[in-house]
Amino acid sequence: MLRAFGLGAILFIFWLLLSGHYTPMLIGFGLGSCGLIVYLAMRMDVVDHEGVPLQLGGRFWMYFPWLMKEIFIANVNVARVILNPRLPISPVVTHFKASQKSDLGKTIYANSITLTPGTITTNIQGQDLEIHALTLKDIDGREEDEMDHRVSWVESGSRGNS
Amino acid sequence: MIDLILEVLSWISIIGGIFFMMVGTIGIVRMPDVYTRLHAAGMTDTMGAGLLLLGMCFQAGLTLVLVRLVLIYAFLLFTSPISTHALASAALSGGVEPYTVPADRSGKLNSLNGEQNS
Amino acid sequence: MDDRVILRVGAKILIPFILLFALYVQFHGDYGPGGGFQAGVIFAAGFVLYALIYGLGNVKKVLPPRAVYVCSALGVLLYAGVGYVTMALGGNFLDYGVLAHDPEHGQHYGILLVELGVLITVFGVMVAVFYAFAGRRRVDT
Amino acid sequence: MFVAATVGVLASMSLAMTRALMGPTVYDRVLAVNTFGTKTVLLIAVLGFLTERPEFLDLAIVYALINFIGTIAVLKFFEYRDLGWTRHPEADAE
Repeated sequence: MLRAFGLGAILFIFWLLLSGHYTPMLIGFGLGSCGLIVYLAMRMDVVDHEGVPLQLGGRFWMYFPWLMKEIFIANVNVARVILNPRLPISPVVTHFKASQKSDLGKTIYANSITLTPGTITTNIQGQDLEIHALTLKDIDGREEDEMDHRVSWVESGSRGNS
Repeated sequence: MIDLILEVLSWISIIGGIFFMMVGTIGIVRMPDVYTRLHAAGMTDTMGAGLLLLGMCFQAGLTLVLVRLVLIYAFLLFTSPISTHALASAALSGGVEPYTVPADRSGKLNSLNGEQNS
Repeated sequence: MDDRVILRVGAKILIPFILLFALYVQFHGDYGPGGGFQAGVIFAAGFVLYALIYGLGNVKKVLPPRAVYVCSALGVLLYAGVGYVTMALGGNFLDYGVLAHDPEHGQHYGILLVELGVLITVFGVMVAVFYAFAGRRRVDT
Repeated sequence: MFVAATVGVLASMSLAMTRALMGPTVYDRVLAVNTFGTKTVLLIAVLGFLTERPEFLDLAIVYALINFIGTIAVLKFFEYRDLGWTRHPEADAE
């Protein structure tokens, strides 16, 4: 129930940000729309700890800047590989262990891996992530371990210990 | 003065965005198979779009236009890994074999990667 | 595809925002590009995404086919109904000015109701088309 | 400045188009079309600034949305040959 109110509040803030016209009628429509959508979302059964991850609190936003920094570094590396006339790639498929317990945590970890160019999550089986990497250097494991610990922290508030 | 700085920053961002976007697209054309092309495509989604939209943010100033630009980027950041993952796993289950470096070249390449590491 | 963790979690977070964006497009037709038709398509797109990830059986539980057919008819009825009400009040078909004492307000309400009709019909027809396509038995080629 | 950005985006769109035409597998084409769609989103945004009509940004959001759902739909179709497939067929019983 708390999550339904949370979703409604988030949606209403989203509406106010998009709208830009703050007449009583439009705000009323906004409230009505949010109510309708919360009802539909509850019928769809998407209002749970995965669909409305309020339990993460602000931790995700503390993780986000670090992720952007990693994305930047990885982008520069991949750009250098692409612009190299010899195209020095050595693609490999490998496996990582995820230390997150919930599906939400694993999704954040897998998406973070995919967002940093050079590594792509191709499959998730339980705690096992199948990764396709562009060069061997991309999977030397240091960044991934760091990322795994940070995502575990986002998920539960304590650093994972795998 | 502030206007000038914002103008210069926006120029730099937009040029950087177009650079990364072009490099990513060149990668899509150059790479040998679909999985390696996905790495290049990810570049255009994260850095290319990000810097280009950041440049437009500097032009927009603190208005609702800025909010929309941020929303577009948030949406791209959210959906790009999902569709990349869907594409990669669909290609795997569709039976597309990942490209591996031919044996006579791999020794040289491994040493090259070793050089970059050090 | 609901066994795919990433797709399932991603769709769960995304769908409410897609639906809200559709209604934003609907109600801000006066101020920017938008209106009933586009809003109907985006609203239906939210349900199509749900159907793609969770399967046709689940989306039919949320939105039974009967409700979809009712929607596609109801929108047209609303549209035509506004037209006939304006005629009954002494104007032309869809002459919104007669809907309220102040013609400007009347136009406002009239357009809102007509656009709502367009939204409901377009949404209903889009989802019905999707149900018809996705409900076909699997073709093995 | 936005003219230069438009030209840059258009140039990279045409490069992505060559990959869509070359293939060779269907997944390469889907990938190229997906990238093409992302660039279209940016093109719409840049054109909005060029013509000083920021309402275009709403269209860009819509395009990004349709691009994502379209990619997922095409992939699901090629993987299962059936848009309404689920792992749990008993849910299909009406």
